[in-house]
Amino acid sequence: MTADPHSGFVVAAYLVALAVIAGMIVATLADYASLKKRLERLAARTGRGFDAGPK
Amino acid sequence: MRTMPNYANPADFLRLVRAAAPVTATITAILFGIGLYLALLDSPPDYQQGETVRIMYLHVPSAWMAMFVYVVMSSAALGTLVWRHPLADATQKAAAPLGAAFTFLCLVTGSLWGKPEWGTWWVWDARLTSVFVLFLIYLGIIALWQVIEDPGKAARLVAVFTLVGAVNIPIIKFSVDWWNTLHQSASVFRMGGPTIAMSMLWPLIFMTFAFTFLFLTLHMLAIRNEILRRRIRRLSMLAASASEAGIPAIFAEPAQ
Amino acid sequence: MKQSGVPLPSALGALLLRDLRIGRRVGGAASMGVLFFLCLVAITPFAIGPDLALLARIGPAILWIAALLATLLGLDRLFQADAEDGSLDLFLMSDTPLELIVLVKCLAHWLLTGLPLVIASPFFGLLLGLDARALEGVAASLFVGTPALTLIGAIGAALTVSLRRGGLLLAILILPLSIPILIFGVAAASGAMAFLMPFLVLCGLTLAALALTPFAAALALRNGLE
Amino acid sequence: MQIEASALSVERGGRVVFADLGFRLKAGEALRVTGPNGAGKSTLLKAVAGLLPLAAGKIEIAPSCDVRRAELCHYVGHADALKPSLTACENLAFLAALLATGAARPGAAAIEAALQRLGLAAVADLPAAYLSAGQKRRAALARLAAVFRPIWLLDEPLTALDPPSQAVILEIMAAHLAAGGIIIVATHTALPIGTADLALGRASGP
Repeated sequence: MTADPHSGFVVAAYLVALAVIAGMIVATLADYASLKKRLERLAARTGRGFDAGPK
Repeated sequence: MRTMPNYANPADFLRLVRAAAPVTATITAILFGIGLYLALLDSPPDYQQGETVRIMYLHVPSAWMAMFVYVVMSSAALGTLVWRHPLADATQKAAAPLGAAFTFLCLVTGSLWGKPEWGTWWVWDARLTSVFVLFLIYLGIIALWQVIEDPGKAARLVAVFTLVGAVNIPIIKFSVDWWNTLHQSASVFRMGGPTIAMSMLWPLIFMTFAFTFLFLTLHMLAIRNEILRRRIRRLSMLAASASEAGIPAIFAEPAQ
Repeated sequence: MKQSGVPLPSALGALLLRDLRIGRRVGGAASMGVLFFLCLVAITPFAIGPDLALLARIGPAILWIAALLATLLGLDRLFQADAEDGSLDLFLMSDTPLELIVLVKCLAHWLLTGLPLVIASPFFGLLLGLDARALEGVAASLFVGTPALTLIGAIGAALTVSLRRGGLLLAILILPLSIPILIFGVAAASGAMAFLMPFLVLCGLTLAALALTPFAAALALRNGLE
Repeated sequence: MQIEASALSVERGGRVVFADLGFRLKAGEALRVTGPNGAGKSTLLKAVAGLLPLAAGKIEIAPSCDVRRAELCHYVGHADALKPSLTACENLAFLAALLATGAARPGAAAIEAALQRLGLAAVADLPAAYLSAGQKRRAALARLAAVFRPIWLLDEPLTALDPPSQAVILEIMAAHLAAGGIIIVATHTALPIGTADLALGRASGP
């Protein structure tokens, strides 16, 4: 990448893209983790084993 | 004898996700690897815009995803209204935040791409403005999801709004274009121009597929989250009514 | 709440905690104010045209009017929700003065609606082509002005608590009262040289609202009981 | 502790709900207010709670103290004062903090004990929206156990409750009376605890 005066904008664009995509991935996985935890706590309380899905 | 897996049934769908998610995730990674390599290293800078054309490889795919996700959401909305299937509800709700994220990415990359030429971060260019209105519609849909407690009712109401939105998007697109030409704004900015050199086409194709597979993977995982969220809500209500009736909640619960 | 025997927060602390919690949970309207603010700002260029030079000149006014409407139209449920489920009666029976309860509810509303507006205004200002200095002016004036809007709006909310469609009436009642705040707010936001004078007057208005409106709102609530 | 109302009359919306009403309750005594719907049972309770202005007459508490009458009373009306998105525990914790008087700030333990007493321990951390009508009613009544106030004003506390829950409520009421408290309860059902009766007929029109 030649030292184009505007290459700063390219870098910024790719950083934003990385942030947004990483944000989406992390949010989805974190949501899954908390849901699984709540589900296990609830399933334990209602006395019913429950397959909360993989991972 | 295991019956044909009926992916409309949430339990079967969870098994599908457990199998398919890793596969699509690796495909996404591979596509991103190739796409980024082509986009950043292996393609020439544009003779006019120079390096900033590389932002196109993010901007155009995310614009395409913004529309694609809305189409997915609209078809899920039809699924909700016509077949009233909880999986369609989950599909619809899972798609909204992802669509909003892609639209936001499209707007930001568009602004970054135009900044060198416009001198400001935002210009009411016809296409960017239409994407901006689409972003407002996405935010409205997410807000509507958050306000209605009962998941079934929420899904049906949001489905109606999504379809109404779908009908209005072309109208908005047309009127924004006309509005833009009416007030012939100072800088008419051509987004990427009609003809793209072959060498620029390949990175664009790979990046677009990479984005699409990223969405498919995240969408599956998000649908699974919605299924679990609904199950938690139902179990909580069962727990409440069970203790009301004074009997411990040990009865089997159909895996609906 | 699972603290071990530690006494609960004071009534006002508990009220603030409760309102913030309700606002953020499903069904809460925390992000509505910002979205309404964004929509108002977004539609203006469609009416005026995409010319950034023109938009930049009237940008502060657009942002202020949008903030004013977003705040007022978000206030009608401030007391109505409590009146409907019976909490309002209990507010009156608490040893904590009603005026302080009104103040805490306004603080909770401002944290959920006003503050996000202030944080978002610089970004939305970009849509109107505002330069950095104008963005600062708008953010500063909104930061000082929106509390006054919430406080004065609370009087309207208290007056219309028992009405079915109180939302619009609240705006009709309170818009005239918020004209001074609007005048000095926009003046501070767009004033190139004279930023300080309107800004200080705006601070004065807000402090006056802080001191007086709780009494008016509490009076309205007490007299509105049926 | 004694509360006395004399020549009481209250108007709502220009209509005289009841006029020239009087009663006197000493510590440990209860008053059952009966009468057809619209006879003013709720209005009387609200008037005693200080939520409604009195058209005529007065309500006095002896020994007189500078605390507002409202701060000495618990009022449980038809509405449960529960926020659907908050859990039963969060709702009660807020109401306890709101209604606690003087230095006696109830701790989290008192909240759990109150929920336990009303049989709501299992659903304490579920959103109130998921609770049944009976559970919501018990959650509303739980504030009686969580925070002490001498005078209880209960508007049909036993409706929507099943017999075992009604027994718990009556137990709590009896305990309050035994501890020297005063209860005014509007209800249609007979109460096993000894109460004076006050029948509100159709008020003679203005």
